[in-house]
Amino acid sequence: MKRKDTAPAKSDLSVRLGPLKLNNPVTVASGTFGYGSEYQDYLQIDQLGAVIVKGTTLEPRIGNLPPRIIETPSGMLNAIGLENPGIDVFLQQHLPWLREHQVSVILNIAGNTIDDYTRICSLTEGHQGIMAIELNISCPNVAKGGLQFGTDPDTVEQVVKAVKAVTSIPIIPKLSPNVTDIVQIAQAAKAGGADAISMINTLMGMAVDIKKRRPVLGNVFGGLSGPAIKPVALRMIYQVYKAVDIPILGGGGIMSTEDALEFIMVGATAISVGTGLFVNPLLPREIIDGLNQYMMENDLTSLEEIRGAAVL
Amino acid sequence: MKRKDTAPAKSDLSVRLGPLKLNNPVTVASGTFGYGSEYQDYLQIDQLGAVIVKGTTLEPRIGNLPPRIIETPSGMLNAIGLENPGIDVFLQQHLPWLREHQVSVILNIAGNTIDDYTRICSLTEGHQGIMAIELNISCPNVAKGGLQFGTDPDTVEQVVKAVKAVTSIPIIPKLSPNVTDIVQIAQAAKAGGADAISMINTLMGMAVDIKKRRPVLGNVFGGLSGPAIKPVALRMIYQVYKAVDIPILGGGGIMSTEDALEFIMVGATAISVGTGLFVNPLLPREIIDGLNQYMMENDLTSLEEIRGAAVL
Amino acid sequence: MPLEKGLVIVHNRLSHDMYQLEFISPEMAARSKPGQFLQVKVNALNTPLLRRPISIYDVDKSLGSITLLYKVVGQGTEAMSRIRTKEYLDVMGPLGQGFNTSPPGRKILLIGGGVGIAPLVYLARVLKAKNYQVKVLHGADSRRNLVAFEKLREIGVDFLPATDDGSAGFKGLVTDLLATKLKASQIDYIYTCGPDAMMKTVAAYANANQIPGQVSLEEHMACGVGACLGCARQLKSSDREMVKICKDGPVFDIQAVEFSVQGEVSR
Amino acid sequence: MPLEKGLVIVHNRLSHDMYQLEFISPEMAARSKPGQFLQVKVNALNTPLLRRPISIYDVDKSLGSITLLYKVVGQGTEAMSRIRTKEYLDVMGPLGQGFNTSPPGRKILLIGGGVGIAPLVYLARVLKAKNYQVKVLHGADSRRNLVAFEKLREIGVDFLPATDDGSAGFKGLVTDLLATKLKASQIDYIYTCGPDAMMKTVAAYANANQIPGQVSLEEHMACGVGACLGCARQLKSSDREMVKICKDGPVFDIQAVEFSVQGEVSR
Ligand SMILES: Cc1cc2nc3c(=O)[nH]c(=O)nc-3n(C[C@H](O)[C@H](O)[C@H](O)COP(=O)(O)OP(=O)(O)OC[C@H]3O[C@@H](n4cnc5c(N)ncnc54)[C@H](O)[C@@H]3O)c2cc1C
Ligand SMILES: Cc1cc2nc3c(=O)[nH]c(=O)nc-3n(C[C@H](O)[C@H](O)[C@H](O)COP(=O)(O)OP(=O)(O)OC[C@H]3O[C@@H](n4cnc5c(N)ncnc54)[C@H](O)[C@@H]3O)c2cc1C
Ligand SMILES: Cc1cc2nc3c(=O)[nH]c(=O)nc-3n(C[C@H](O)[C@H](O)[C@H](O)COP(=O)(O)O)c2cc1C
Ligand SMILES: Cc1cc2nc3c(=O)[nH]c(=O)nc-3n(C[C@H](O)[C@H](O)[C@H](O)COP(=O)(O)O)c2cc1C
Ligand code: FES
Ligand code: FES
Repeated sequence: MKRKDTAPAKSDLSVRLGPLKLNNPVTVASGTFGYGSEYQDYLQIDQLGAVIVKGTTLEPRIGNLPPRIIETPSGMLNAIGLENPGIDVFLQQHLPWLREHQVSVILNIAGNTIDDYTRICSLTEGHQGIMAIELNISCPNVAKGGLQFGTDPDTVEQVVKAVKAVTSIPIIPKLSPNVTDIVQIAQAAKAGGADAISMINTLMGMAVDIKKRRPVLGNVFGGLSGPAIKPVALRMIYQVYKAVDIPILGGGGIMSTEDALEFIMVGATAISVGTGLFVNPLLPREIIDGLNQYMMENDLTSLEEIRGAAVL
Repeated sequence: MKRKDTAPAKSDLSVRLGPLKLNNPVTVASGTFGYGSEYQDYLQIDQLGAVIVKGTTLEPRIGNLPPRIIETPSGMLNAIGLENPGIDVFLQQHLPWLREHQVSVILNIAGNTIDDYTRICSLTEGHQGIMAIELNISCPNVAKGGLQFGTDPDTVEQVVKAVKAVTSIPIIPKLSPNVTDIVQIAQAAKAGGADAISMINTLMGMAVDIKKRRPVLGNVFGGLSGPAIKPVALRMIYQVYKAVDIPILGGGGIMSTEDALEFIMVGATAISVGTGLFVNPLLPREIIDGLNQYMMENDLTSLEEIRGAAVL
Repeated sequence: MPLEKGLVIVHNRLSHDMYQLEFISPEMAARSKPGQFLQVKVNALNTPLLRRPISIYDVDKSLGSITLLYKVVGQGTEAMSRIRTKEYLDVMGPLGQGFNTSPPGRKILLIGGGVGIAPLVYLARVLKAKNYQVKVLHGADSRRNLVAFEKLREIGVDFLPATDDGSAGFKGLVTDLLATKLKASQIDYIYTCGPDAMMKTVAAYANANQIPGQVSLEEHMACGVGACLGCARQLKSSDREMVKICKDGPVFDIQAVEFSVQGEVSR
Repeated sequence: MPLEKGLVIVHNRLSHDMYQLEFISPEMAARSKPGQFLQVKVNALNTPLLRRPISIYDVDKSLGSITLLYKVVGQGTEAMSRIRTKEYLDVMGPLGQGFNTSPPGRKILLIGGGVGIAPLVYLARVLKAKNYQVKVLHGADSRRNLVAFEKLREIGVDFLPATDDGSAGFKGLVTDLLATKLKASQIDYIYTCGPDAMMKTVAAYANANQIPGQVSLEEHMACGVGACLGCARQLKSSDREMVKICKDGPVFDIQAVEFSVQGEVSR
């Protein structure tokens, strides 16, 4: 299909995230947008740069005991525990619906072992409509003593290499921010053959119910998301953009067009909106429009012109 | 001096932080309370459990170029750059003033090399009125390629051991939260001979000035403090309390008595108020009163009874 | 319109901590069913960050307005109480599955505890319009918190209050009123909403007397539309699957729920 | 009392984005000097987190009140505009070093740009009471933002406005008014507060004509009392040490400051 050139005052918002061509840089973060249909009353989902679906595992999972979420200052903690119907149900029920709606789909997957990841990837072969696979490597890694996959560079490299070997779909590892040296992890992802990286996942946190004198969340710990973590996300993307030559899908606390511009200026090629959706379900659309307006006001022909502009 | 027993309805708020006996668990965080005199119109500083003074170095430092602070959602970034008059001026001008005011003083020190730390500690020998030394080991460590001292367990153990060798004053290393495994760092601090540990220092973050297309802070990166980081602080203290047998001076985003109770329930023996002072300079006093009231309402004879109560 | 900026036309304090807010949104009003709820953005500061779930208390289809009844319990509802008339309320909805408005039988009992009366008022209006015989029990600490009194009188239902201090109606718990003053044989269907302890007693009564009915549950929410899986709850401890309160509920059949499966967060 | 909950007795919108707020605090009023400022907590939500520095615009010692003049520019001042009369304003102060209220000479010129007029009004009142000859220049975009007009008339100083659109007084920049309509020989001392560009021009004028004077500077602040070292600024690029705007300032001698040493944060 040819793009209409008659549309009034539209900038070209398209971006290339490694091998992926997105109509615009605005995606919705995994776990905050379900499998796409939940927000259809609010957003025309085919207008999104891409939809990143809920983290999916090999087998169905029932998730953690409640309470699963709790609000914190300018943020929230979640411990959903990867409740999902499993990859088979995704491929049979959700993917066809997404295909029908002409959405660019990024499948987010999670596992406990490298084998889990490669098996899910193999299962997706032959299914049309998955533009890329985002590897959530922030799950507890039993083999590594409970620390997360995403915190050990060697494991990161191995898991990326392993999935690259079994699938031709572009691979985007999603980095955990709970690490000493994010650059090292990004380098490992690149060494493993990642096509792009996604960052940041949630910071690990908790809250206490002082009346009951116990943790609020059924799972004790949860992932901190929302505006509270934006400064950390920006810093990590800045560090990685400066040190590693790999496209970045950036997010963490984005609540406005201005926030999205901050992420682009520290080096993100595309951005994701997560917790912000709960506050304002129209946010992705508003950011697309806001970026369009920003480009016109600043005479930009491509977002490339401001990508990494704030990196000294 | 004998404590007056006639005071109406006063609980015993005293705590033992390792070798330190504090009248109450409420301290003020380094860098947010200057050298003690700045807040004297607001607080009777001898009522505080302890005053932790501004991070002090061997030589005077002029600090970073402005802007040095910027507000973020439920937090702030600071990049003061350790502006301070140096240890000599502290010992000659500020310490006598603090002694006069009968304050329990914890000296916070920082350096670029292990040698810096031991030299400052040696200089304090023979000076009365320093109850403990808090080691800020979150400064960039040139020898370790720019990562912070506090992020490498071996260096943490070495620096603690080195200062313990030159001083008899209790040593409290202050841990950086910008690490993969906080438990490992705490274990290293303990192995080095730390008398207690202080946590958490700020999370590393940044903000972008989208009009200028450059970082807001003169120093690019800054330390994130305030309520935004409370969930991360609680999580890390919980982890350390559970795994390492060492007293904890806890802080990070404390804004109320309820927050202080959360910290105590995940294992903190004493707590520190930092950014909260800027919002409410009476906060330490309010927390002391609030804890007193909580103990009466809950028939506690010691805060020991709820310490770590939320740790499963 | 599932997202609306509705002009606030009435915002009153009804008692110490109870407020009533009416806003204009003809489309939302037209689509709202009893038992559904809205996700309200309480201010423009993003603090509190998340929207707050508030039930649809009443609907005026001719005016195109929705009324909310809420109790100030924390910073979100406190911020909400500062919204001024002529400002615009940022609301999502109607959300969730409402009550069954065609219950079997004719004699219908509605039991609300405290602000739990909120979703029952619009339900009473709809059932009454369908010529059901509606009796409403409302428990409150004292007379001044029987804030739905006027609306219920206007709707024309049978209203039996219970107050802790006896300042109006039955002195004691609304569940004691139910147990001592009503005949189970005279009840065909029960709806209830209120504190867990109250709903637990009502559910036990309904089950013991084999009266069908529905309850409205609460859980912390983020998205309100079924996307985040944050509001999951096991209805019975034997259930393997969890339900999403926001999308599968908040209304469930009274027999399907086991109370005290988990506690509420107290903070 | 360095920390006060002062009863708000007046809170008016003066123009599109300018507000005037008066609150009662006899002790604070008694201690306040021209050029000092207050740290204002704009709401109870801790969002925005930090207090906002606002100058003392006027003091009524007999009533024991302080008046603030502020412009809504972001979420902090927007939240501040929602404070209601009869509520209590949470303020710290007075903070900082005020203006020199015993300047040499008799003929004193005050130049304010925009809301920068705020600290100059109380100064004008104090100088006038000491029988100085006070002339006030105020630059604004248009007539409706010459909000200090009435106070200055009441104080009885010579008032020369400049507006960008010429809707009142001189048409053009207040610095052009200074350069073209005033005689340097007729000025013994200059005070100025406003945008950096304006103060830069005024300082150049003062230095070129060897007129002593003072400026009031701004910097982001956290503590406001000199404890956090957040508001540090180099006055001249050749200075080795930095000053703390909150404690060493916000008022400095005009000769001591080099403008454009660093830019403001634009967000
Ligand atoms: C479907 C549904 C309908 C509701 N209808 C009404 C109504 O009509 N009127 C009314 O007054 N209240 C109603 N509530 C409860 C109302 O949502 C809470 O009282 C409100 O969210 C409390 O917010 P807060 O910030 O004032 O209190 P806080 O206690 O400070 O809130 C802290 C956190 O807890 C959550 N929270 C607290 N209590 C509840 C609760 N009971 N349910 C869900 N989340 C909670 C908040 O969303 C927030 O995340 C309803 C709740 C649900 C789930
Ligand atoms: C000593 C002093 C006296 C002042 N007196 C007045 C006055 O009388 N009337 C008035 O309207 N304004 C005055 N200001 C400016 C006022 O403090 C800012 O306009 C206000 O802080 C902006 O807050 P905001 O949240 O509305 O804006 P935002 O731009 O959203 O604020 C974002 C951040 O920037 C800081 N900030 C923004 N602008 C300034 C500024 N110019 N100076 C310092 N920090 C800033 C805020 O404190 C906050 O941390 C004064 C500033 C200082 C330093
Ligand atoms: C309720 C919830 C569920 C999430 N589930 C997943 C998930 O399944 N897989 C994943 O990789 N990230 C998950 N995340 C993390 C988000 O995708 C995102 O990385 C993070 O929330 C930071 O972005 P935000 O601040 O914009 O929300 C989840 C986040 C939330 C709030
Ligand atoms: C302005 C500012 C300056 C600080 N300076 C120091 C310092 O010199 N040494 C240090 O160890 N920590 C310093 N900190 C960190 C605090 O002591 C504290 O650990 C951190 O801010 C988290 O606590 P809070 O959220 O209560 O502020 C500083 C924090 C702030 C906000
Ligand atoms: S609140 Fe998100 S699924 Fe129910
Ligand atoms: S604002 Fe803290 S030193 Fe000036």
